[in-house]
Amino acid sequence: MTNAEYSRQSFWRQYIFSVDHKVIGLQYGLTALSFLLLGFMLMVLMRWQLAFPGEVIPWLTFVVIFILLGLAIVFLAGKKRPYLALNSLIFFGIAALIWYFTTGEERLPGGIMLPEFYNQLGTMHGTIMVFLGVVPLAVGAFGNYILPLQIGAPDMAFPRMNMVSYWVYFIGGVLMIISFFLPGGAAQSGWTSYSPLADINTGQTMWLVAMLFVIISSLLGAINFIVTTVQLRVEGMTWFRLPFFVWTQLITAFLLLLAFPSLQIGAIMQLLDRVAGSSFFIPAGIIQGGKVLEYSGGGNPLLWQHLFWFLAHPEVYVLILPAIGIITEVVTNNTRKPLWGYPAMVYSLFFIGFMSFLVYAHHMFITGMGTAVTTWFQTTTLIISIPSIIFLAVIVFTLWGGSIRFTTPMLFALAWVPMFGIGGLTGLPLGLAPPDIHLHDTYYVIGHFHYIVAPGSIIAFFAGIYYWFPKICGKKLNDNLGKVHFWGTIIGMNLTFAPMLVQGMAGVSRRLYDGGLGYDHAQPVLFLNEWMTWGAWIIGIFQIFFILNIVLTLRKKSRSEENPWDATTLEWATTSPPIAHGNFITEPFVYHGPYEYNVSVNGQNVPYLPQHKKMDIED
Amino acid sequence: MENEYLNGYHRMNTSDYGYWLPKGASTFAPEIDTTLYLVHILMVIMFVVWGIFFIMFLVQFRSGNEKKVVHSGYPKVIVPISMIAFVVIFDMYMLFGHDIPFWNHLKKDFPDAEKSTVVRIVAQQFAWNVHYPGQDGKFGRSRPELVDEKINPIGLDFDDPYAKDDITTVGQLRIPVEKPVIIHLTSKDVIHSFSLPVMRVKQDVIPGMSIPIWFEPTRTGNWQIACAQLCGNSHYNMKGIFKVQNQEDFAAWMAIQEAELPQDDEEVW
Amino acid sequence: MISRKRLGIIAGVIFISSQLFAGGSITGTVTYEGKIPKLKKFDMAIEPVCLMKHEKDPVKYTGRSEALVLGDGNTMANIFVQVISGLPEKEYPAPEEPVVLDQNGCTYMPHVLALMVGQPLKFLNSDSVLHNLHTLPEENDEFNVTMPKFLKETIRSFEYPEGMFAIKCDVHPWMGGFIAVLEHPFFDVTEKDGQYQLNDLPPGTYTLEAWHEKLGTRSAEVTIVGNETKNIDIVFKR
Amino acid sequence: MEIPFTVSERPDTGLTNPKFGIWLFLASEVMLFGSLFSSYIILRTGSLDWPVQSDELNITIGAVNTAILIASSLTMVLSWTALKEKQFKRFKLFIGLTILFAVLFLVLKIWLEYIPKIHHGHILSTNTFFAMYYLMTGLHALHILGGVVVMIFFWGPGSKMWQTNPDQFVNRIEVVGLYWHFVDLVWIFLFPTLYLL
Repeated sequence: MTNAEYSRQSFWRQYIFSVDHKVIGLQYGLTALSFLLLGFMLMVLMRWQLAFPGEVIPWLTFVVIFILLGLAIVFLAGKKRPYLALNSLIFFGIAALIWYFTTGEERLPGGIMLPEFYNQLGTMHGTIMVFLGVVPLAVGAFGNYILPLQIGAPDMAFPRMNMVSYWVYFIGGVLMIISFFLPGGAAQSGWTSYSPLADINTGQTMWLVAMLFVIISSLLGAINFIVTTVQLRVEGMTWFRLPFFVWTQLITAFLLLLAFPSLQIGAIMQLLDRVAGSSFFIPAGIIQGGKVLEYSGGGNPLLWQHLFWFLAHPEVYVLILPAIGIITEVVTNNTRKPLWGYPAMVYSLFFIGFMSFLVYAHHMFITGMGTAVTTWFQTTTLIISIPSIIFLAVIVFTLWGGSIRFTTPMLFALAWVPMFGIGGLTGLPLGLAPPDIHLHDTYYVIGHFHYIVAPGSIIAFFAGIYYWFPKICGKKLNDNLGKVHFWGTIIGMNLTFAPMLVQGMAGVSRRLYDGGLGYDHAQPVLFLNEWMTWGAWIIGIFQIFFILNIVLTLRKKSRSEENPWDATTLEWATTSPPIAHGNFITEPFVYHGPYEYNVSVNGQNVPYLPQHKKMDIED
Repeated sequence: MENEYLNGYHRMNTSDYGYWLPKGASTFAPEIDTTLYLVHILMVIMFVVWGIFFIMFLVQFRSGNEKKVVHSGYPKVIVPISMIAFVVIFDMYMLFGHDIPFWNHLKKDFPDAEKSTVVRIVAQQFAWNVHYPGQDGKFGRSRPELVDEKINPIGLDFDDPYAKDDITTVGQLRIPVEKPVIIHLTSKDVIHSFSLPVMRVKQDVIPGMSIPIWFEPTRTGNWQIACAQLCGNSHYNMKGIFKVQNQEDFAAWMAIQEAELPQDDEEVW
Repeated sequence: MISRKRLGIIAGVIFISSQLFAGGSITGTVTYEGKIPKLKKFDMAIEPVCLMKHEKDPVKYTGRSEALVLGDGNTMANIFVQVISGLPEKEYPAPEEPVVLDQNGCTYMPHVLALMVGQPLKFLNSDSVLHNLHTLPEENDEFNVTMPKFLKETIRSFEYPEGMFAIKCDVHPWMGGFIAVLEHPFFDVTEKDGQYQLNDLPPGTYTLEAWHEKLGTRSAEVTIVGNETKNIDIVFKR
Repeated sequence: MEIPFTVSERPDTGLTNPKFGIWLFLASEVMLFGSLFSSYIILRTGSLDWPVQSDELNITIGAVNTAILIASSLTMVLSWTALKEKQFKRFKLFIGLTILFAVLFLVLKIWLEYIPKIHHGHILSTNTFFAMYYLMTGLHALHILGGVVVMIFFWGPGSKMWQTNPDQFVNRIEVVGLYWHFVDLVWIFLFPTLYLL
């Protein structure tokens, strides 16, 4: 099919059931960003309850803010861009969902949150953020859009399978949202869904069904990514000429491919426990509410945790590795020098991918594990911290000797370094078993984890969005709005997550509906709950600048240059945006490594040398 | 006596709690705190040192600052490598110097049951049932069919002679000070987590399993049992009273509990 | 708008049913005979608010199991008396006025409660602590909902008729009560004086059943003629 | 622009895209069944009253089914070699036989094992052994079913590709064959684990 034939296809084939990796990437991106927004909204509701337990949630304020945002987008989109205006549906949808929450006695009677609804929000916040927000954004969106371009491929190896994996993910997401409307509400056993609680709580069935969809989507996606990377590299694109982002996507895909099946089995087993009366995870003689439950027994509650964490620990690397890839791209591009220690990065990546399967039980130190197992898992956990430090070291020491441009994506990338540093460092006490006795299941864990995924992954995604926006839309996002967005986000995130570490040290448990009000040891640090809530508001408010920036930029008529960042990798070897079908007008050939900035050719300093331009570099 | 419960409950040890770790009250609290402090000192050192390098580089190599771009890394490769090596050595020290031996101590060096207070705790949604063996020092048999939430929450089988003098309380764990405690943890329904922050004790309570833990309180006080694992809608309120008393107070309280025991085959409703 | 014709039908139905209801009554006293068992003293230390209430007002709050509550002369409270057979097949409208179940001092007041299908049941939380309402029915939907301390009341109702089922609070394991859901209004629950009264029974032969949570049921046959009031005393012997 | 290496092999990897894809899929399947077998081991070793499996299950039917699946693997290979030798009729015969064996396997499984067991009241809620038995064999039967659907497609409407693009068609059959051998292999592990041990 030629490009012209492709453009003559119907609207549905071109934009909805498209097999073009760029359209699918955008679909993934928009869906995942919407889920991130929804997950964030659930969190803001929870945080309000934590800061002001038992007080009326200002739900009307939320509804009004979202309706106004939606209207603003409709207004700004204007008549010329009706598709852009459609995006406001997301905002109206979230407003409607919040309004729906206030109906019914079992969620927010009189605007006051009930504990079971709090648990639903917590569970769904975790699930949506991890499985429907961050991973699809990291892999589905960035991977899908950028990876084939960076290796010079015309598309993914299996374009139709690519489309299927998006739609399967989409169905999973929709089912997840529908679960809020079912009797008994959404799942409320935590995103970890520990059995037997998840076996006997309401709302879990839909969660499991939706998760199966998400898992299948991830598996299909992972196969596609690996085959694409291995098979579709253009000529000259040897392994060590791959941009580091491609490497991270490749390893991530392997993690998804090999780790998700264990949760798949776990989910099927839990589903059977719920609907067919089996008792894989239920021991004999379970008594709830004074009556013996009718299960044959013989199950093992810890089995679920093994199956879950065997996925969920590699999953954490799935959240962070693509982020490291994006950061590497942005940092080298804006430092204007090659990545120092590229092979070290790649080997670390392999090592981290392999090790991530061997550390999972450090989530289970206090389930009563014996000494041998504990020794093994805390040792492996400390070993896996080394490659992470190598990543940071390489990124920091790449800055030396460069010529650093402080563009908006670079600001995000630079802020990522200390933020991810905090996240990684706070992992150390959690990885050692004895300190973990005190810190397990406290807010310290929450703080640690959120430093990894919020200022870790999400900030990297912002860097990526600012960096590749000109590639995707042909227009550069406004720098000033971007900087406002950057500072607000960084300040808000630190205000939200740093106090968690303090609360955790004091021993405040996570998943407490009243934020620790009932516990003596939480009293001195209760006031931090309010800080965190305002921090979350600051994050939220400054995202408005991001949304406005995108809408305003898309309204602009002027286009940016084809390669506005003077980048070297292959995605800039084609037009911006790339041609609809096949990506490249002529198939590129790769002559150099991915980061040849300020190299000397014939005694002349070449500021940047694209991978597909043939020149002889002198040492 | 009931007043004493109340006052005892309200007299919380405020001085134990602050912005940092709660003040420890068990023999192995100092060890856990040491590891925590050491790791945090390492973390701060790392963060500060790397932060200094980071900011130095940012200022020195900003684009306006006309300098020639250098292709290799930091002039002395030994610097980043030694920074990584420092972490490796520190990790090894933590592992082999503290954590592995300590975990062995925790899991293997159980005190002599004869010389310690032995208690069973049966967790349920959303209460901690504390089961003392009574005078004979032996726990009576319990069976799930016999559970009656009001009068026999852990399903004690009163046909078993050992069960007759057993004492159960709802969410009230009292132990004498300076005597090791062995607690056998089990659950009736879902996974809970038995947490005593001041004792640095935390252990998941798993249905179908009985998991022993031990610790030795070093001072008296009134604290709380916390649940550290999501266990259902009222999880946040699943707290218990945890009192470490001197031997006499404990014996007096135990005597009151024993007085409530039914006398020879008296029926209890 | 309801049409005039329909209004007429409704008025007619009300008139006829009021004629039907203007029937006889059954009254009586429930007493207990036998050895009085030991009532378990509840360990309420984890909820000082409740403990305080029980300590200050030992008459209202016993602090012990309510499995057997006796008045003077061993009259029994918490006995649920209902007509189980002999009633004409017809639908009885449920009153709109809610039945109140107060959670007070970590006990259910009343301990035993009966209401009609569809009749609202208002739960009060007078303790300002967290309670949760966990019913264990067979026919109706089980519910397990929390009432945090700032939620003072919530209203529920039941869809299907069902004999006694338990309601309990998982936060305070000693808290337990019983609820019956009926299709007809001919039932009563005794107070401490052991008195019950069933009014407006149309003439006919009925089986009366008294229920106690530990002792099970006792039943009696009774025939009502006209507007008479029959006295049936019930004795729980053991 | 067409996707390269869908039909021909990439020189440096020696693989076509679909073949590499199916290997990756099978790797994922290995993890899937691996988790399942691990769960089985954990549940069985942790159980106090695991029944004697050979008393509960019919070894004869299991053995017959094993033989059937091994035979079907053979016919699968034969159908692929037939295509390689460009003997389309023989291909049709052998893949038809494979389908027949697969269906026979399912029929034996369902009519002679599942249905009588359910009649005896042995269902998932009976005990953990039966739950595990139904889960493991059920998941395997679903894989067989999936294979049957795909093979019927290539036996019927899908075989038109032989005329238009024979190379790709041979590749497709090879991919199906790889999948089919894997499914058979799983049964070879399932049979002793569930019936004999």
